Amino acid sequence: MINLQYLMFLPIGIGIILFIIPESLKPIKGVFNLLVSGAVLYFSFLVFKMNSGLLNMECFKFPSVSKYLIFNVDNLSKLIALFIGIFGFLFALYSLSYITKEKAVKGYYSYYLITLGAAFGAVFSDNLIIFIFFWGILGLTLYKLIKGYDEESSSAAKKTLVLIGMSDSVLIMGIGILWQLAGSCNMSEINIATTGTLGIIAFLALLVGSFTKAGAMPFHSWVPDYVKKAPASSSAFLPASLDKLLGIYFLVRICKDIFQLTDWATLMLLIIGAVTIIGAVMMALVQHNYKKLLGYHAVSQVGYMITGIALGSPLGIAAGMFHMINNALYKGGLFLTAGSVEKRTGKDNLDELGGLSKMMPLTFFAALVFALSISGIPPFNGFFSKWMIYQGIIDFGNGTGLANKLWIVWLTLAVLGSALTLASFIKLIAGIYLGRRNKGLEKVKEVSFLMWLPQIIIAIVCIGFGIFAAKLVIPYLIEPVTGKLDYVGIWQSQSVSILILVSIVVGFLIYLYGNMKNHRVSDSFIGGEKIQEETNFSPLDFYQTIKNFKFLSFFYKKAEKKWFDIYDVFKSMILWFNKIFSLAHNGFLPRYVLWYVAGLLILLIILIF
Amino acid sequence: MIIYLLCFILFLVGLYGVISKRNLIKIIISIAIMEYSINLFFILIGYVEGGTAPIITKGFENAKFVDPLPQAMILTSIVIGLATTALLLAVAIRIYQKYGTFDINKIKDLKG
Amino acid sequence: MKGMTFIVKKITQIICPIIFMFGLYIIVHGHLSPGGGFAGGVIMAGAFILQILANGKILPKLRKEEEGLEFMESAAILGFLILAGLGLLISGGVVFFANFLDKGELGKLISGGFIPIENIVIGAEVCAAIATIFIAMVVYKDEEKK
Amino acid sequence: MNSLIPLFIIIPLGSAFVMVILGRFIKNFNKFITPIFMLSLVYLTFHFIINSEGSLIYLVGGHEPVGDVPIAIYLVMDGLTKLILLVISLVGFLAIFYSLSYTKQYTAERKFYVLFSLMIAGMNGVVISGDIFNIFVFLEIAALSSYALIAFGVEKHQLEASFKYQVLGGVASLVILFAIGFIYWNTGTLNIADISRQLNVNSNSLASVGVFLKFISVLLIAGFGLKAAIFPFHSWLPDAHSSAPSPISAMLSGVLIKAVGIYVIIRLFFNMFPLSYELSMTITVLGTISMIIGGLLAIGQWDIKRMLAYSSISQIGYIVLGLGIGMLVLATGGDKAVAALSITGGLFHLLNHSIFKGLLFLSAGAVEYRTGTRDMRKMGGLSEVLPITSRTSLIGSLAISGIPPFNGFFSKLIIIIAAIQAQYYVLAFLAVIVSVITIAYFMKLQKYTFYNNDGSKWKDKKIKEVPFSMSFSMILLSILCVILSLLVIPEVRSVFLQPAVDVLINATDYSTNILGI
Repeated sequence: MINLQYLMFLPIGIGIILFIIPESLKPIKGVFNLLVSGAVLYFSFLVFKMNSGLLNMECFKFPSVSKYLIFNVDNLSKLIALFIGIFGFLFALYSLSYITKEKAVKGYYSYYLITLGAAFGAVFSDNLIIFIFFWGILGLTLYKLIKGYDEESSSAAKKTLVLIGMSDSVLIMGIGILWQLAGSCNMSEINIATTGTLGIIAFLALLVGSFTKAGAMPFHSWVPDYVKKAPASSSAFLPASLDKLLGIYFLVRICKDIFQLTDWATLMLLIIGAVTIIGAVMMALVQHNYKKLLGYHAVSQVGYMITGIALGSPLGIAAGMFHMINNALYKGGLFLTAGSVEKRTGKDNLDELGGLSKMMPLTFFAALVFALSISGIPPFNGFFSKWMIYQGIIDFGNGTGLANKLWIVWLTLAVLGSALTLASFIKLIAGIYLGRRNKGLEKVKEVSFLMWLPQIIIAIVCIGFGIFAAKLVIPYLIEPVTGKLDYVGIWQSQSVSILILVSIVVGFLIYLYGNMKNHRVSDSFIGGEKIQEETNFSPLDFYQTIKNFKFLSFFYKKAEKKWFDIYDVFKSMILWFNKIFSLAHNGFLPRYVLWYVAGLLILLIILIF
Repeated sequence: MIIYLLCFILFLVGLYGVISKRNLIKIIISIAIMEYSINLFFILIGYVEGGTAPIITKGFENAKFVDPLPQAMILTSIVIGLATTALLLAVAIRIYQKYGTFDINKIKDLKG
Repeated sequence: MKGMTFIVKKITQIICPIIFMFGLYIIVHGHLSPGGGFAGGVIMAGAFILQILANGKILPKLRKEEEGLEFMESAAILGFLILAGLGLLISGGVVFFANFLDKGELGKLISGGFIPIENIVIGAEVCAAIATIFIAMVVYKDEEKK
Repeated sequence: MNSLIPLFIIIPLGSAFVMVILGRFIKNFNKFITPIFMLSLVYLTFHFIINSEGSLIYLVGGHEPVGDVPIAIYLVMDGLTKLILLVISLVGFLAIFYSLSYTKQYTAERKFYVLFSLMIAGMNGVVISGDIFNIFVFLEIAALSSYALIAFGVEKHQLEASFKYQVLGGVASLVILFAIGFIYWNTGTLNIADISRQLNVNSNSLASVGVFLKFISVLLIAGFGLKAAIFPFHSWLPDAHSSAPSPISAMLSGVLIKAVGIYVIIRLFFNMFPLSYELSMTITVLGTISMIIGGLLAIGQWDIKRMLAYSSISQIGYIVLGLGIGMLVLATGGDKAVAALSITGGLFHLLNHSIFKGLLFLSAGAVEYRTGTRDMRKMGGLSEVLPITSRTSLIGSLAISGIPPFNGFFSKLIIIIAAIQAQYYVLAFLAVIVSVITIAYFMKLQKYTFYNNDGSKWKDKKIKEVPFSMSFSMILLSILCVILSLLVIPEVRSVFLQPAVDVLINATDYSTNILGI
């Protein structure tokens, strides 16, 4: 019990105290941050070892508040909390040397710690009111972890908080309806069907909350904008890892505990999942800003998790959750590598980068591992979770509902999404690390120890999770939540890994053997001319054609006009209303008096006659 | 009854003035007219058929008095009206200084 | 601004004290007959205003006058509050606006407890207030000319 | 009888006139005395909140009722009164403390404090008086001083705004007076408790005929609705509140429209009139419309204070929505617990709104004080040069947008949940939409005022943080924004909010409590 309290209130308390320390003492704050997040990691291990059950916290002298302070420590929340602790620590380590720039966010470490505490609060709280309280604080810290130093970044911050705040408001409504329907607002006591108007509204409202946090379509549009301008550690910490963990955690709670999914709900979730996978990855393909590209991938991967959880079977949910953990790992890692690249080069456009692999070998290695993981290449972890999702979909096809009959559609789209992910990551890796070095990049060095260490740790975890998925990871982490899993297919990850390793070694030997013979090295013959800069094709140009493809270009043009951005759609609608009402207020006093009299008369007429 | 109606019509006259007149001073006068109509209304509701002024003097201790309360209220409301009108006029004069006109059509900088 | 003609000035000179006295009469008899502080105060202020209208305005003097009137007004209101507060004190700290004076005999000038005193205070206040408003507007108008 | 009750009127009224006399001779006397008396009012309010229970009555002049007829002027101190008094004195104190530096720009600085005290006296009078005509008189005192305060800078727009407000306010006052005349005509009394008894007990008299009641109610809604800036009577507010000096804007938006508008409406419609479904529905619908229209109008504004002013309309709509749903539930004989929840939400939001809207106006004033403009397009990057102002303003914005852990979140939560529990789902949905719009325009305010560029423009101009008295008020208000969220805890709520809610829930007990019959 006491561990749980430490977990929530220690970071929040220290975070508030850190406000007092002046900004000039940033390194000290960073060390504090690291110590606290280390302690939190320790406590999250302790909590992970705890027995499951509902805990009721005493709140000083207020018995009526204690009634609400119920914390649900079950396998799901323990799992999520453990990973929050891990990520909190790793990113704190990374921040230590990353957050020194001029444009660093004010109060970064305070908000970092408050985020950490609030995330634990949201994960463990059983009462929906307490949950929404912590959930909302996460939106606030998300807003404060980006600095509005120019037009674009302030717009991103604004957009983020508006969308998150929107989801919170809708969530409040959903919680209100749930309370009304179930007579209780403890998640562990609620279990209702998604039938009836109210039930459906409540279900949708809760979904909005979870989707916006996780960044699923159509509420995704804050993610790419946010990650483009935020410090990379903020992006890695919140949109890439914690928000995914929490959003999907809540989705699992919704689908598994709070509601019983009916056919249409499953179908809807699957459609959203598929659209998110494909739509976001298509957007990612044409990005030139690598942070924004990663942002769209952060959206795209949510689609897999939603698909997995929507299946409703233990296998599907396990797949969704495993993918969530994997995604948090490699996406967080990718943002860290992106941050490293940005810190060393100061550029965030793929066109201006290239050939960094020699100068930043460790970062390159980590980025490569993450890119292969996210693209679902065996034996990395991304492959295993995607494979589980495919298994789940195939298994799902045995059912009788409409969604079940369409299983082949979901499967195709999921596989297609995976292929497109690979395509766009080839672009990223090639654009940043391989290819010809652009001007002005000669003096780039590897990042400092504190920055590459977290990247490498995460990369090793990614590999480890991939290799030992079936043997260790799933049984210890996921199966306590979902129960024993039956796989439809067979995947021996260790033996496959060994095979792959052997093939890599053999390939390397062949490469060495080839290099041992002393070849004559000369420029390729191109008609006697010298190699020009222009003849060296950038890998990025291949992707231009996608944009011009006839069918797709229509969508891309619309996307550029922000037709698919729910934020901009509503913004223009509301501004239109605003214009009309503004015209009515023309400052002419007699008109105002007339309104007064007219209002009076209308009220009289309505009420009396 | 007819007198109440007349009183109400006076109120409407004032309201019409506020809505239709463009001159600040005329608007102020219209408000004053509305005020007087309300004052009149108060006096009327306090009236008792055949009543005398509500002043207790010798020999009139138990006479039939009109209701004194509305008169007290009227007195207060007249004072308030005085203050309102004075302030309105003061502001109107100042507006004239700044805008150079009494025309409400031209005094609409604040809008939207 | 110059004043009006000699005739007007002279008549004002004669009539003003009478108006002033009438105002006073109304104030003092406020508890016995229609009228009272407000009506009497307005009449008294009328006497002032008449003077200014007839004799013209000398701005510096008027400004001084305005300050004095402002003072008188506030003092009168304070007096009113103090009277009310005295009721509070005398009734043993319980009743605000307690009529603590002897109510006297019905119909006599000195009767009605502290009502006549309040009336006088109100009269002073209203007289000062209305004169202030008038002078303020006159001063405004002049400022505008400058 | 508690002899301290009239002090709420005596202290500000007396100080106002003492200031006129002594302020002339003693330099800075007004600046010195006003915060002190406001502080004493805060103390008195807390004294009553903590030490007294139920309704306290004070008969001015000590005239005991003759038979059943109350002849004295009643001053009533019950839960609702205490809550509003708390709002007035708290925000009033901080606003006046803020003014100490702010008013240095005016030549007639002394008179500012006099008018301010008069406004406080008027508002206290409205809240404390148990007599409908005295409510009118005090309302006029408060309104007149606010008219004068709006025009205090004697600038072009201030005068225009003041004039518009005066004309509309004058018409509304007359409508109120008209209604009071009708009430007196038909019930023969002005005491709210007595009127309530007449309307409830003598149910076959002319006074309780439906048409008559509705007529009076509509007049009163129109009259006090204008003071509270409910749609369609809101048109004066954006002009007046944006043009006034900033501490006055804070008082007007934060306190005045509640003390003389919302308070009177709820007092009359809960405690005086028998609750009826149609009227409750009317009030709720008006509240909802003004909530939406205010939000939609605010989002397009570029004048920082004008945006805040429109936001006040929207938030007033929220408050009215909460209270109106409570009224509806009570009128239809629904569950009292739901009505209590809804009214709690409304009153809680009222308290919160006064705090954060006061804070926001003060912050906007600080920005204007230093930069000399109110146009957001000319600002940007101010967080670099005005760190305190930018933080307090951010806290205010987050609080009003309903982001935890600030107070606005909880009141919004309670209102929405209450609307759902009362099964007004559409209203709950609209409240959600408006809360989204609220977030949107406050984020716009934050973006364009404090961020958006690196602030080098202001650094070149050597802009400094505002003086102590201004930043002190803002910091205190932003701390209150956090502390007030503790009111969601039932034990704390039972001290501050619950008495007020009880007064409104047990609507018909009011007259028996006051008259003792």
